[in-house]
Amino acid sequence: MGAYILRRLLLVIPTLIGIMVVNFTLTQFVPGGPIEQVLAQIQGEGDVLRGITGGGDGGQAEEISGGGASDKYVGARGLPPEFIKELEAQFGFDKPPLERFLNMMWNYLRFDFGESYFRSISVVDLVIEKMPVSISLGLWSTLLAYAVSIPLGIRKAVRDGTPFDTWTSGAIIVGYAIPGFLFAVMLIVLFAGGSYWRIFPLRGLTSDNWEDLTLIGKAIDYFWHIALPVFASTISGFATLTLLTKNSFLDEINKQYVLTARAKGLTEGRVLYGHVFRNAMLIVIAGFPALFLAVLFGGGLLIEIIFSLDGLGRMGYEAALQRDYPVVFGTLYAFGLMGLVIGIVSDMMYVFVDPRIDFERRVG
Amino acid sequence: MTEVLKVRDLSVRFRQDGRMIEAVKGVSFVIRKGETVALVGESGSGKSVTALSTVDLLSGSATISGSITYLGQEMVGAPEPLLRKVRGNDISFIFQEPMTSLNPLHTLEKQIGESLLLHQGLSGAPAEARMIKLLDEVGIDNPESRLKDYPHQLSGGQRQRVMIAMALANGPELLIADEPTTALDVTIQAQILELLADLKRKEGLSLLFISHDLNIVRRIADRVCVMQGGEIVEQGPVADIFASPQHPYTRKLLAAEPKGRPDPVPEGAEEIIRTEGLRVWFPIQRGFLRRTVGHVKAVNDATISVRAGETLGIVGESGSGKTTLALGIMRLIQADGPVIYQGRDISGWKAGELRRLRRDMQIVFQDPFGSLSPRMTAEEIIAEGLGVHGVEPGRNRTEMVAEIMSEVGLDPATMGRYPHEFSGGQRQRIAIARAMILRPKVVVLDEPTSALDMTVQVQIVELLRALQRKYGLAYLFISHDLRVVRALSHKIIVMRRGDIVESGTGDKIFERPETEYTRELMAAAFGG
Amino acid sequence: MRLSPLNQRRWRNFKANRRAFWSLWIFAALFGLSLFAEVLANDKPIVVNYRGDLFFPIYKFYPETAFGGDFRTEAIYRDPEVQCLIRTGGIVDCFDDPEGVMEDAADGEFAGETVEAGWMIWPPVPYSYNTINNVGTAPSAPDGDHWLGTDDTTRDVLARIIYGFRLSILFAIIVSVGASVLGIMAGAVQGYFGGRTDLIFQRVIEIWGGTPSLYIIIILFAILGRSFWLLVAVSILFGWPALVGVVRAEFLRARNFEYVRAARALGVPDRVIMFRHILPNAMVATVTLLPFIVTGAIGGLASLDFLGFGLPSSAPSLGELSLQAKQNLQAPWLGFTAFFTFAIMLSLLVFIFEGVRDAFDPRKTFQ
Amino acid sequence: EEAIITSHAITTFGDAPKYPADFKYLDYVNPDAPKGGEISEATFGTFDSFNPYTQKGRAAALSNSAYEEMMVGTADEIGAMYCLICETIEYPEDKSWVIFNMRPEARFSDGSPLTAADVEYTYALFRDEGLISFRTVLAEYVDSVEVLGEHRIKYMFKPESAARERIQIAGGLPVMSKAWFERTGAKLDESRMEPGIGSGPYVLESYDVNQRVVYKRNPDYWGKDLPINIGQNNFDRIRIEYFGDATAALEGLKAGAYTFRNENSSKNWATSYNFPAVDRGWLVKRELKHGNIATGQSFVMNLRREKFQDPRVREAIGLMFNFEWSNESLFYGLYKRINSFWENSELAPEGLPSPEELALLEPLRDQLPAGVLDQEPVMAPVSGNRQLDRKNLRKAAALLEEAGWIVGDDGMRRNARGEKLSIEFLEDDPAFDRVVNPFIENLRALGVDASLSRVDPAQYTKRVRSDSVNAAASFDFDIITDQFPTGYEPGAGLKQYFGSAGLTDVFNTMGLGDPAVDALIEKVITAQSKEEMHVAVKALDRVLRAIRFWVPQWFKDSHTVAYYDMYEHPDPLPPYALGELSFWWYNADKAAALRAAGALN
Ligand SMILES: Nc1ncnc2c1ncn2[C@@H]1O[C@H](COP(=O)(O)OP(=O)(O)OP(=O)(O)O)[C@@H](O)[C@H]1O
Ligand SMILES: Nc1ncnc2c1ncn2[C@@H]1O[C@H](COP(=O)(O)OP(=O)(O)OP(=O)(O)O)[C@@H](O)[C@H]1O
Ligand SMILES: [Mg+2]
Ligand SMILES: [Mg+2]
Repeated sequence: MGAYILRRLLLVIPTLIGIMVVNFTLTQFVPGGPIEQVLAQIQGEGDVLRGITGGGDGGQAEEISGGGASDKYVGARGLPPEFIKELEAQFGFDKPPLERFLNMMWNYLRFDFGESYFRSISVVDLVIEKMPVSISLGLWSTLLAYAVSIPLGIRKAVRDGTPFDTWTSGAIIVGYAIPGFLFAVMLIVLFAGGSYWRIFPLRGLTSDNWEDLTLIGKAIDYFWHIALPVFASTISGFATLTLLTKNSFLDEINKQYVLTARAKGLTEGRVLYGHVFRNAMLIVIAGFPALFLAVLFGGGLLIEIIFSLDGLGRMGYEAALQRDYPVVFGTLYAFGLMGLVIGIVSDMMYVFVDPRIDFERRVG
Repeated sequence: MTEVLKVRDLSVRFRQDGRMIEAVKGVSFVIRKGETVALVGESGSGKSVTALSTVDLLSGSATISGSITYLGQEMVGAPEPLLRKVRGNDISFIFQEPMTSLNPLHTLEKQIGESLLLHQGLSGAPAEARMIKLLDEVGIDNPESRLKDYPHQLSGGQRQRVMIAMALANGPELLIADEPTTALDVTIQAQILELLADLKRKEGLSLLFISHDLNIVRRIADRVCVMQGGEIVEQGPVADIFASPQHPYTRKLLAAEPKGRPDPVPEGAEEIIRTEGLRVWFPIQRGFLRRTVGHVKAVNDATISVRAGETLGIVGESGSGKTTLALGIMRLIQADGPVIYQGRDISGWKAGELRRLRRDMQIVFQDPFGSLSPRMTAEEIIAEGLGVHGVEPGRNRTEMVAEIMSEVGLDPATMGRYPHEFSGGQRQRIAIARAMILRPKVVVLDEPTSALDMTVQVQIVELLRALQRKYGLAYLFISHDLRVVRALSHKIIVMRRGDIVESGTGDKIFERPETEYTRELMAAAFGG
Repeated sequence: MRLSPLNQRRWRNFKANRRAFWSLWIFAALFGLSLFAEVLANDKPIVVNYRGDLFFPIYKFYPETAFGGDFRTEAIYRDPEVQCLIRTGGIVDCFDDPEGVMEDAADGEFAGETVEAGWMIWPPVPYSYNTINNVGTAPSAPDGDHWLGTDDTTRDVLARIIYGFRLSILFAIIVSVGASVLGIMAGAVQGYFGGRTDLIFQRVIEIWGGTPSLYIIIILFAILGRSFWLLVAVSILFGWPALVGVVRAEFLRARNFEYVRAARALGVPDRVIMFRHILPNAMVATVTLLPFIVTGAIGGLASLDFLGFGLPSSAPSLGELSLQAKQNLQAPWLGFTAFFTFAIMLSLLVFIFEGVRDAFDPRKTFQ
Repeated sequence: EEAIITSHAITTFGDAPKYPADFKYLDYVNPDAPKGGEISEATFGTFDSFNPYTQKGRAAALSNSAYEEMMVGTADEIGAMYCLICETIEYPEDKSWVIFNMRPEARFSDGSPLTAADVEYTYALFRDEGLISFRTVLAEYVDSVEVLGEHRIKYMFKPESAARERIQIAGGLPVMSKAWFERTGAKLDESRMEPGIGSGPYVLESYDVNQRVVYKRNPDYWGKDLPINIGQNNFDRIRIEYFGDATAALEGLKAGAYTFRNENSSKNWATSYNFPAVDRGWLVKRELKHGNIATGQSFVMNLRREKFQDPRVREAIGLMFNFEWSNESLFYGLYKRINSFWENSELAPEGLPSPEELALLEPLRDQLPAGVLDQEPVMAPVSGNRQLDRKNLRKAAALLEEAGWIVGDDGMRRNARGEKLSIEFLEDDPAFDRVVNPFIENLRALGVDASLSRVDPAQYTKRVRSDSVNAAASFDFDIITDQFPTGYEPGAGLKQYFGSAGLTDVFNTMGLGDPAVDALIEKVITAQSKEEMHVAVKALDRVLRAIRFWVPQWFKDSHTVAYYDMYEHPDPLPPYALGELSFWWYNADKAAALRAAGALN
């Protein structure tokens, strides 16, 4: 086992390189690059999230200007070709791709992820800046999903076929069927807007007076803020997890060893949680790290936008569309690494859950 | 004397694929305090079902009618809390199939400790001490080192003993033991029976004892109920029943005994399989990283040889490595050392090459339940090999399945059932049928008759002999039941702690055992 | 083809779960109906009788000139002018005052001459998914003409749902069958064989998983153009790893089971062991997740539409509908329609697969 | 010795500025406007910088408000700039240089005096590290800068630059504190979270990243009593709230999270203002007319493509866009049609060409499209209220037949070579889908194989600009939506937008290279007086419209604002600005009433 772990850890390196090679190659073919994005920005466009945030209908954009005085002049002047050359140099595109790639990998090996093309901030700082939102959303929604789904799933398995089973199925299906972003918007309109109840805040993770609050006050304030986003991002998560739990339990619940446990006089709860649980939960438990990672880094885009939260989902999507390659590659590398390690952890988890499992080759 | 358990007019019906199956029909009996009642009868006659229904442990597809009272309390339809109080504490259970009855993901410590904690509130060091004592009592070597083991690391007999230890942990009023000694060698068997007798004497333990081993029944039971086809056809004091059986079935049962000796091996029969110094060591792994800290030397240097038409009996104490040796020969686990099959060393062969051999090499596993795919019907299971290795020309699968099923004494009408819808003995026969339908050249039979009543045992032994005679099959026959071994084996090896301590012809081993160990074994089996 | 006795037993079990059984029928009926979307909802009549000749505009192209009009482009059957031409057998006055002429000609005579009255048989929903309507302001609320209202481009929501249902279901079924087959096979092979196969395969999946699908989509769209099949391919390519993890875990566990060893001892080939012995027992995850993979595929298409990387916006997509719902909270019928479509579809699928699970569960019994 | 002009203001054509040197206050302000209160607005997205003068990072809203320029314009006059930091300017007739005589009392917000050295330093900053737009302009116009005294600075201009705008360009440069830059080591081309020091009326009070920025009025603002500032900068605080999502932002208004909203969605304007605060009269919803030139937003056809070279094809396509229907069905009737590139201004021509215009047009007679000389300017086609207008359809069909695009057996049009008439609309903004799709349906009814492709912004930009590496990939589109912001005093920019010199330029979207247009642009640029320029612009507009390379879209001629009923504004408003942050003011009594009613928290 030790050898296996070591082997897996060593394999992380070629895998990471593989990921980077594939992605780097891909980006060579993506139409439009950072230079185009700069040009679009200079023309007052290039807000890549515009399509999602909604808003104006092309009548006339009448927003408060970001402040940059660019619109004043550029409308009337052009972009000299030298400028584009200069940009290319700035982004390093004047060098051949292979050299760029090797440079990048060398830097990454030393965990130097460089700076965003569009912001004077290092990729690491950028990610750290977005972490609180993502962790809050990811952690609490995962926990909430598990905390509700597992007991519910078990109960449904025990009461398979009863009205309870039917109506809870209905409820979670409804939860799953509501498009998450629609639900989020509805929550805002109902509970945070000015038309119905103003119970929850519209945006953000904390209140203005966060600094002045007591510890308990801070906790309350924090949960008050994330209640709606977490709820909105979890609502669809109950369904799969609950049904997975239920079905895994149904499969185990009639096995002989359960009979043994019953014959010992254990309470139903002990039988279910003490005996069946571990047998049934291999998939569910083992899936936890991966799920958490997914929620953390992928799931949040729309929720983040709707609740005006600034997290990794939004950053990642924006970076991808802006062709902000240092951010794209940097996060890919960092999260790729994390994902690989988590992959190993989750495999170890299998063994922990079920000691019979091993990863060796099987012969006939 | 108080009536501990009183069963009146018990009927159990199963719903199976839309039909109703009446497994138990109007059974009535009584167990008084300190009394041992034995349930004997043909395989599939409803013994296990009757036992399970006492504390309502049957699956959802069963409907129970009649009345079962424990110390005057009605158990049929009793509320769950009452049942829970009674289960494990007052009435405890030893299930027929120990292999599948332990939670595969809990260590022994956890499984036994749980009962202790639940009904006695025992935990920590006292609990551990008690566990070690229990395991020791049921004859497990080195109980301290075994506590952290998982069930899959134990041999069949060891698992059965863990079951027994678990059932005895709380000093129950009534013990329901469903074939508790099938996987145990005679010495351990004697030790267990002694333990039970002791409990009965000292603590007034009542016992519902289900067994097909009439010798044991005669030894320990006060009264006997004989079941056939879901009914109790006869019951009464042991002595009476054994002395003057009334019912024809009882008579038949008592008369049945595997007899005779194997046919002599034809001259010049070719050697089918041979091993030289075969070795199987299991690593002992500890800690999260699962470092290997030592080895369980399950098989050490085993050299055997079997010719066509010959039966090699393998006997030895429980946990001595019989199953492991068999699996090693079959190349089903990693083993070191050459395995020569018809002159070819197959130890280095790839899976694909081996597969072609499999048609000729079959095995009947010790744990029949575990070895049957739960989601396949009996028909599919039995016919599977046909699908792989081809049907005999001109015959159809279902026909062949039906034929072999009746040969092993199963009703072909039940071929549409899933494994869990059979009784223990029936499952064992499915496993035998599955191996035999292929007409292999060599068959490993790992305790193939442990769950079979005498009449069926006789039938199976006859069948095996007939096949051997007809097709020149070679058998590796593993059993604790020395009578059957005797009846079938040409040669016998005796194993102990991974080593072959003695080998020779059947006559030699049975009549002139050389080692002390073998002598003890024989004494325990035939002496009592 | 005869079902094997086991499969017959499974089918009986499935039928015994009434909810699943009915869900299957309803689903099949809905899907079957949606296959005829063109006849259910279309802005062309099913049959036209013009001057005694029969025309079938849904299946065939007819220029307006075929009905006495003046355009050689396809007749716009919803235009009053064209309707007038057809109903009156091609009276030229139709161009000036179609309503008036039709009214006038209703009695079979117009300007003293008998009219060769024609007729049209319209589909129950006389709009197609891309028909632009004149409804005042869009989105317009449900009314007698538009039973589920119109969307923010004045297209009939019901028509879009009918077409969208078909599109989504087809998409989802192809994608989930493709992705599941791939995913299950990959997971099974990895879990069953373990060792180097597992190590290498896993790395490949990890590398694949680290590839941003967005870029692939952008690249492929740029090269090949947006199309249904491209999205199908992309969705399968990115969808299959979802199942690999769980299937692999189940196989890793199940390969240690005694019955697998027994099958091996029988000489059953690996692939049969994998798919006949292990898979049915390791099917929990698959069967549970399948309805979600199916709806997930629809949802995935929806979010691609949402982000602007999905089907063209004229295509009838449920994703586009929910996006519109979000942007038009004042038009709740959009949201409700999207939601109910999703909910019904998902419920049916979940119930069906519950039945499938039951059918494969040997211990399941029915009262 | 040339005549040196000394003035308090500058106008493009040397006309007298509207306000004389001794004006008391601007006409459109309320000189007695009370100071105080807070105004708050919402904006989208996030911010991560307080340096608005770099492409890197997203500057916080109004982060340039701390800085002042030497001269400022007003909201009721075009082309005039008045001294703010300077007291007077001196310049020769030919505008080859300018001297700013700065006010000695000018101070930065930290109290330090604002001197010529700061101006010079800022100039150098912008020249070397400034945004590309600044750098280009400065390099084109300014030759050198010379400090003449502590409060006196001189810009020398390059002789080849356009004289008309030179002084405005120098005067429009913000002024920053040299001392601050030197102290902090900050760079102009890097984003930073520190606001820096300016001399403006507002300073940053606080911010909460990605949630809000708050500016407060600097009570010690040096210029608060200057005539040009009288009645301006009335609010004590300006708060900008950030939202990620449009719906959430609107909810913010409803909940009173901010108090002033300039609505940019016609749908919201028509349907969403029916919430409690409106019903109770707490929130005022108002349309205020403005005089801004329309943006020239339009579908633009790529003339580089062969199929669009035939004006009949272009006209036919234009006929199929039904603005009237779109406006009614999709925009709730809020928009007006654009007809001219100078729509909503006096620069848009009307009727037949005037003699002055004819004078410019006649010499180009041969090169002009038909009808420019003797017809009214081309107007966008009008459709009936049915989405697909049969009349226009018939007309368009006829045009296409004439152009050789004949309907085949499948209802699609093909040319003699059998090629389909395929048109791809390229968009990157989903908001346009609902407009384009009906247009496409109409085109398809016409037998044109039209389709819509939506791509992501970077790809969009790539496809609509020239590609130096792969010429074939340059301007790879049929029709896109673009804007032509022309301005009241159009200058060299016209060349970029419409001139053949700008053929490879992103701004010359349609790839227009037309000698007549070039000639007229020259006339506009070199016009010596406002009148002359107006005539030239009108003539140019007629020609551009007659080429029909665009299908003009729509514009809104009013501000649609909603605000809590505690703000007041001068009536009438000046034409060129809404000015809610500067010359609107706060009514404390109304605010108190609102607060008492619970409308605000
Ligand atoms: N779940 C079930 N569904 C249908 N039939 C069943 C089920 N369980 C048991 N049976 C049938 O009930 C009968 C009695 O089974 P039981 O297990 O009690 O037999 P048994 O007497 O214990 O036999 P053995 O000695 O072989 O263990 C058998 O014929 C068996 O096939
Ligand atoms: N997977 C395993 N890991 C570790 N130890 C094992 C494993 N399998 C078996 N053993 C040990 O190997 C020894 C031999 O086991 P085996 O199953 O061969 O015994 P057996 O002779 O068949 O006994 P029984 O008669 O009880 O079935 C036992 O002590 C058992 O605990
Ligand atoms: Mg039994
Ligand atoms: Mg064994």
